[in-house]
Amino acid sequence: MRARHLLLLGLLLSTSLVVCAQDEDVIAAEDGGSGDSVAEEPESPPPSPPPPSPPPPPKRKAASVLSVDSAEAQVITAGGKKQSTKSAKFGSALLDGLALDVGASIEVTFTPKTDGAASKPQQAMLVLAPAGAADIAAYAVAKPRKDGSHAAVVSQSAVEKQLGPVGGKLVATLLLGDPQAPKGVRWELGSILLPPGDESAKPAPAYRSARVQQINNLLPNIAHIFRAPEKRPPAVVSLVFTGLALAPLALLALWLLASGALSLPAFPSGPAALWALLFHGGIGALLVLYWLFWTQLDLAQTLPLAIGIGLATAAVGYKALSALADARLQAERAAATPAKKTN
Amino acid sequence: MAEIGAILRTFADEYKKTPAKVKALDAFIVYALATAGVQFLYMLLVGTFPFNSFLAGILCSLAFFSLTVCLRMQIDPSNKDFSGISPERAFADYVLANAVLFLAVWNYMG
Amino acid sequence: MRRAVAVFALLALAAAVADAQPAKIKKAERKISLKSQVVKLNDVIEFVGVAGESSLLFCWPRRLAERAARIKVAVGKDDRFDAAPAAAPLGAPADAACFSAPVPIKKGEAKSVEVSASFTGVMKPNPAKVAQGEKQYVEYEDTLWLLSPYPIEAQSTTITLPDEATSFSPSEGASSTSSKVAWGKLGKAAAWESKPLKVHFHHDKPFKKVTKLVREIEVSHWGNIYVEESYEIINAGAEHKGAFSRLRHAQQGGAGNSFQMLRARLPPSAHSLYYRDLIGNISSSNTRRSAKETVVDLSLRYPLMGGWKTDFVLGYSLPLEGFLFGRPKGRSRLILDASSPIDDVVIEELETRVVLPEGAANIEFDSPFEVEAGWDKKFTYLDTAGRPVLVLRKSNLTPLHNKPFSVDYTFGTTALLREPLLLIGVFAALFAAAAVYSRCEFTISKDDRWQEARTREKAAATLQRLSELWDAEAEALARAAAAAESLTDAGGAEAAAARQAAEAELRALDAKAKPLIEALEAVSAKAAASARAHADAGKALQQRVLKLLGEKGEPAKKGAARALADARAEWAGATAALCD
Amino acid sequence: MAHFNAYGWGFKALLLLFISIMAFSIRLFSVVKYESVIHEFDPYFNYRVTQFLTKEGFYSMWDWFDDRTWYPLGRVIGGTVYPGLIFTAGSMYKILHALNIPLHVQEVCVFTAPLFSALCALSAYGLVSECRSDGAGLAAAAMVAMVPSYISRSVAGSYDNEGVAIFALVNVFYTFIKTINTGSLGWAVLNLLSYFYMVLSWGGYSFVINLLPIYCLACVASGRMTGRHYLAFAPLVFMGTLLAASVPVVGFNSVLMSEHFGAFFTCIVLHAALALRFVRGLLPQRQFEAAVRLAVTAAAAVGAVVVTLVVGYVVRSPTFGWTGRSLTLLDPTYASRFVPIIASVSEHQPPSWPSYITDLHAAVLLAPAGIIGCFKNLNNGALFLVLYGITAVYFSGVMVRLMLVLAPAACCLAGVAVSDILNTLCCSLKAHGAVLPLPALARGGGDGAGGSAAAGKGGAPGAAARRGGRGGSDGGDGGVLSSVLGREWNPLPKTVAIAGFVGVVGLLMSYTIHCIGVSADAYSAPSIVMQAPQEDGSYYVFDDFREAYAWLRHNTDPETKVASWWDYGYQTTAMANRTVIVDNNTWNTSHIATVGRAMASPEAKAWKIFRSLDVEYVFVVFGGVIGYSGDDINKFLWMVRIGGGVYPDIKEADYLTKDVRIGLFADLSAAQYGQRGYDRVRGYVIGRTDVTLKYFEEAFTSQHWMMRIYRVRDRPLRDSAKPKSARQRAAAAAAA
Repeated sequence: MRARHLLLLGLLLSTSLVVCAQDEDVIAAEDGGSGDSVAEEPESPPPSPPPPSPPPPPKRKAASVLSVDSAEAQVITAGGKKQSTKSAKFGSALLDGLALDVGASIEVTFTPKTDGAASKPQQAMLVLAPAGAADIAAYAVAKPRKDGSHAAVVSQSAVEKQLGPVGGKLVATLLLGDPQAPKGVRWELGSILLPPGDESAKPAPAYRSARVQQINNLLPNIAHIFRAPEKRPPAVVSLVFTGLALAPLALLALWLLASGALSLPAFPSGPAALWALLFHGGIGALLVLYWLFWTQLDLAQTLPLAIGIGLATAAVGYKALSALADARLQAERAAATPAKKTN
Repeated sequence: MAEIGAILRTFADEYKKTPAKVKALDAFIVYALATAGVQFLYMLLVGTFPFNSFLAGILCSLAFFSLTVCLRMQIDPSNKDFSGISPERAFADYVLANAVLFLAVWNYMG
Repeated sequence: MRRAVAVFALLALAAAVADAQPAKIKKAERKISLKSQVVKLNDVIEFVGVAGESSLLFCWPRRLAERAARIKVAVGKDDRFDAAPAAAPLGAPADAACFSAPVPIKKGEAKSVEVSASFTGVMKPNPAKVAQGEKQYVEYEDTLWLLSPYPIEAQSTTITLPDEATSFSPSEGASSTSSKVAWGKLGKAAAWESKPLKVHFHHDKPFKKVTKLVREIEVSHWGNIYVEESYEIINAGAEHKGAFSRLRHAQQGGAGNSFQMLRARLPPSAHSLYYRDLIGNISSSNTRRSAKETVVDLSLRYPLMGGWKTDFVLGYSLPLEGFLFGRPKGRSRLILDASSPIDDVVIEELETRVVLPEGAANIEFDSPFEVEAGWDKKFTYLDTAGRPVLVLRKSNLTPLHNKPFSVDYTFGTTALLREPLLLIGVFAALFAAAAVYSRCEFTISKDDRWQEARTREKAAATLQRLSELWDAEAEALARAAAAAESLTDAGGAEAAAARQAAEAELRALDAKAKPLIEALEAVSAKAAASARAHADAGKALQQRVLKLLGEKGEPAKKGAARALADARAEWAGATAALCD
Repeated sequence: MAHFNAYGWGFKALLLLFISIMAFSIRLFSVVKYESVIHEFDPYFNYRVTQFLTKEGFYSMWDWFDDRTWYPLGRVIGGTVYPGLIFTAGSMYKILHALNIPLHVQEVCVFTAPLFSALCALSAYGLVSECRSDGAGLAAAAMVAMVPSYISRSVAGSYDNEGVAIFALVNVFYTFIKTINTGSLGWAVLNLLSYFYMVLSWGGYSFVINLLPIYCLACVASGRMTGRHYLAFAPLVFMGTLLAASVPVVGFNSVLMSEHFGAFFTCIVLHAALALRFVRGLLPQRQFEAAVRLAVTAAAAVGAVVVTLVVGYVVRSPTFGWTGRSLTLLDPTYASRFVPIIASVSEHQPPSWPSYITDLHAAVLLAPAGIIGCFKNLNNGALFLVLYGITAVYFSGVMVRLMLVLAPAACCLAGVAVSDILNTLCCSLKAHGAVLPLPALARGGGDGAGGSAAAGKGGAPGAAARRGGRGGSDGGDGGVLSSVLGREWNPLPKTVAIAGFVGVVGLLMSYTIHCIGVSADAYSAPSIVMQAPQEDGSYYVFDDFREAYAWLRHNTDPETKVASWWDYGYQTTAMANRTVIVDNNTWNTSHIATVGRAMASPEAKAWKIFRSLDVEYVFVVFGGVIGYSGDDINKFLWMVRIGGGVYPDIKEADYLTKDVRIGLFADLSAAQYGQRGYDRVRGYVIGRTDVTLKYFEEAFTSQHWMMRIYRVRDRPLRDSAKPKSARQRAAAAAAA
């Protein structure tokens, strides 16, 4: 569907290219390659006419003239019953003031002529460009009838399908083109009023230029769905388990005190005591640091501190422990020497 | 049954011979296991909602357990695997290991 | 700066005077050259003083004046003046921008003044976009008569073009030959006569425009000047339109306004060049050396069609000779070209950063054109305080600006030695640290070493016993060997007996040694292993001795025995070595 | 022995220094022959992230959402990369700059891999000397330093995870064995940290966390399990899991994925075994047996429960809780059947036999010998080496890229073998020593090795040989020797010994030469630049990739989306700094399939697809002009296959029966080329000389046509050939 419109657009824009297709270099030499420029400049909005195509190269025969005298517009309501009919001569704003409400459609009928005789031009279409928005438009292809007249039907739904929900004025232009006729026909039919499309139901925009992101070409904003938070257990449970988790610690403490495994007299005396104190202090400091790390600091701040304290602790620990070791070794030696004597 | 009783009794008697320090360590081991057990219970009963905290908690107590076991083996005179490592050295290593452990735990607990 | 102020003061006055009673222009010849992308114009103007001016005004349409890269005013050969921007006097058209030069003219005196100026980027491509392989047409606009506050009596205007003009206006009074349009006889004109002049012509010279050039010149007194120039270059000609076909490009050999090659002319002594951009070397360039210059042909990564951009970095080193000169009292002077070494490019913005060695003091510079100067610091290898950086900025340059500029500064030889000393110091510190580390030992308790000591005692004891056994073994072997030599009838009964005896003895010794080695194993694997090795060696000897005992034939026996003897000696030595 | 011990330290240090220098310098060919630039594809991503890190700092890199890739999805970098490599290079960069050494990030990145391979050699020495003897250690280090398969991923400029990961791997093993041998918690902590580094660096950490349990189980089974094994393993499992879990990319997988269950199971077993030993220590024999009986029954019960639980959990997950990649390892046919994206990567194919020879050379020969050597006296370390070797062989058989894991193993075993062989030879030479002046010969042999290897720029293997040669009289090796030769050994005949000696030295020499040759020719090309030798000996450079990337970078809008086949995604984001649709981090198959589909569809359809992705530029790589065979036409079938995997309207058969010349992709390659005709890679005249694009337009083509960039037209050209609808056919008729 979309592709077809673009294709038509292509047809429209490259009438001259048909010429180019025959003999590219001639054109290229003759003027700034208008053929290409039309086909390739996305800046030039569709409604604007194709720039005057190059004067046909001499070898081609005299070209015919494409024209249309009058057209009539008929509003068909949602019910499908035909309503007011307007008709106008070429050049007058036929559609001005017509409103296109939901479900309704407008049928524009006209008879294209080549050299005065009714004909089927290669391209005949109604271009509807939202006022203000450059570079995008909806297209209604005029279908030929038996009597040689063509009819293009514009409906709000069709427009929405192509452009997404655009409300407000649509500038309508009738375009005819044919390779026989160097000049196409361009007839400003005035502007139609469109009911404001409801933003909520935004379909994917029909036509988007990768380079120029259009106002009405915004992607629908994504509603983030967050995972529902797990249900937490009641506070009581948590407290109870906190208690439980702490209980072993309490028991441990009790047991240690009871069994006298950590008896203060065993704490080294003399200079060693100082080292031992410092050692324990260092370990304590480390734990405090970790607490801070948990509450406020981040790793980058903590690590250097931890390393610093750690080194200090290592140093004092070295002294303290080696003092202990010496003490123990003396005892052991005392025990060992007699034993050694025997063997 | 009687057999079990006998076994336990001998076990108890034998165990009495272990030095006080080692016993203290055993107490720590039991403590670590108990804490782990409590957390496991919590998981079974309530669930593992803040999974990282849960992991941190239970792995912390397990790691502490294993470290303490190692220390116990190292300073246990009856254990021949660790000749050439003095109790003091073992203890220093132990402190280092725990420092690392707790840093990791706190980092992960969030 | 001061100079500028002076000029301003002066020209205010000048303007006043000029208003009072303007001078006259008896005759003016304009020559405008549009051959390159730079518009060069050269006016020879004959003034006649009316009421003696102290300065003269020279004006252009603002569109041009804004793009003026360089304006020089000369009277005769020798005395030259700088033109400074000045306020346009009353009665000037809105779009006139003026410069004034302090050229005094006495009343009634006639003076011929030569004004040469160059403008960049004032030729507008028309059509603004061309497809691949199409020709590029540009358009130049100016005033037909010299735009000036002074009435003109006669003037001629000549425009030289790279190619025939397609159209020009005004056409009356103009004569156009190929590559030239001239208005020979332009009659009188009142002051501020501004009749437009327009030329449209084919111009395929690529418009190479460097939008930004940063040159970093780093001076090292250890014998090198590093220059690194980073360019952002764009093809400022008519923009490329539509598809780019490599096939066509190849066939037409890059016709149209596209370009890919740049030519840089470096000093002949330039060396260790590099040419890269931020994704690596640009592997296409070649260099030719000649006596007076080093020509580098840089080919960009891809051909630049109209409006395409790219960037690259060109770096090279220069020796100190010829660029850095010693001056009296410890000062040195650096002299280099002020602008880019690349041919016919216009430079929109130039930033030159002169990085002087650390410790350089009271720095002064002298530039051939007005620049705005700033200061900066740079830290690089082995820097502690950072190197002083002189930053010079200038916009809108043409190749004509590429004149030498100089920087003077004081730099002592002591500062020169600082970096090597620093290096030495660092290494010394490292070694010292290593030494200290190796001195102090970090075993927590003596316990480990104490245990080691105990094991060593045990090991020593066992080894002692072993060595005794081995010595016994050695003796046994010796005896066996002696027996072997003494025995004459090989393979006889005695030999057999001796052999038996020796074997028995040796086996006994081995039996004794075995448990000892086991014991040693328990204490120290290493010692045990070596003991084993030794024992094995011993076995080897035994076998050879026994073989010897079995052997027949004197000479062989002799040689073997001798060899055996020193083998035994070595082994015994090894035993001794093993035990201490 | 005496004289060696005197200088032992000095020798070892010196040799190790040599070895690491050689390991570093052998990888610099790429810089010397080409330039100091990042290689291949993935390294460009790492490089880009490193740049970001050095600019923005660690934390912002940690939560960096990259919107330049996988448009419109984007990618959370912090959570999807193994940050080890990047952190390493980043911190090296920061340190250097703190010292006012203004190296560019690129230089740092380029030289990271060689540096770490030097370190890897060192830790290989550590590993083997722990498992065996210093001699073997040196030999192994020397071989690791030069082993081609490792060089292939760590030449200067190939800035990839493996560069540091292999070091990390070997280092973990070293510290592990060291821990077991010393039994000190200090080493256990080091081991833990190096394991953490391994996890940070590479997904291959799951190899470690599976190999170590296997080893421990083996120890338990063979009854050599001691408290030291427990000490080395249990804390590693608990704390290692914790640390691994705190690496975002691993996260909860470290407890939920089956890769890790083995470790937990082994941990339980170890505890049980330990408890057993403990109880045995306390109880008298009879009671102990009774207790064991009880314990076993109880344990059986509990174990049954646990096993059922685990099995239940595992079976619930579709892939049995294994990640796709590890499934490919367990079931080699898995990828080719289910995940074409994995199969499409060449380095995920099983290797061919020649590649073993190219990548390992002498190691292939020596490793089995090494295994035998290890069995001759099986201590903790030796057992580990054997297991490592065997598992690695299996994995390397599944994927080429896992040769990397095999390489160090093979080298370590080879090292063992070399030193054993040399010991035997030297000792038997010693035994004949009386006849020849022996020390001279031993030394001569050693120096011969040294000299010859030095001739091959090796130095180190020769040195290792010499070390081995001396080893005959060294303590450590003496032990080996006596065990290798058994109780009664009779020395080899002299001639045999000498021949063997020469043979070994020759082998090592040829190994060295081979390695140097391979690293100089095969593995140092940075794949973004190509060179062709010219008559005058100079090289002609094809620099098309960078040409095109530079063009994109400078001449397109910064917000442009660029589409290409995923191989070039990383390079595009890094070098052209443009948003890409898919890249080498192939996490979203359907997205890749969309591009594959577009490439395989006719123009109009492709145009729609690209438009729906906001793509403005599409580029293809076309080697037809200069005969660059690695171009997209060769990958085209994969595009079809992957596209077809998701979109049934793409049928591989179509592209096989007709040739690849249908579909957009071929048009893009062939457009305008038709006039020139001949495709040098496929060797046929391109079929479609008349390609006229209507929905795309050639925006840029590099000098040798390798990169062809097309602009997606905003409006297609008129289709004059075949009108779409009846109406238009009528119109066309009217027109004619």
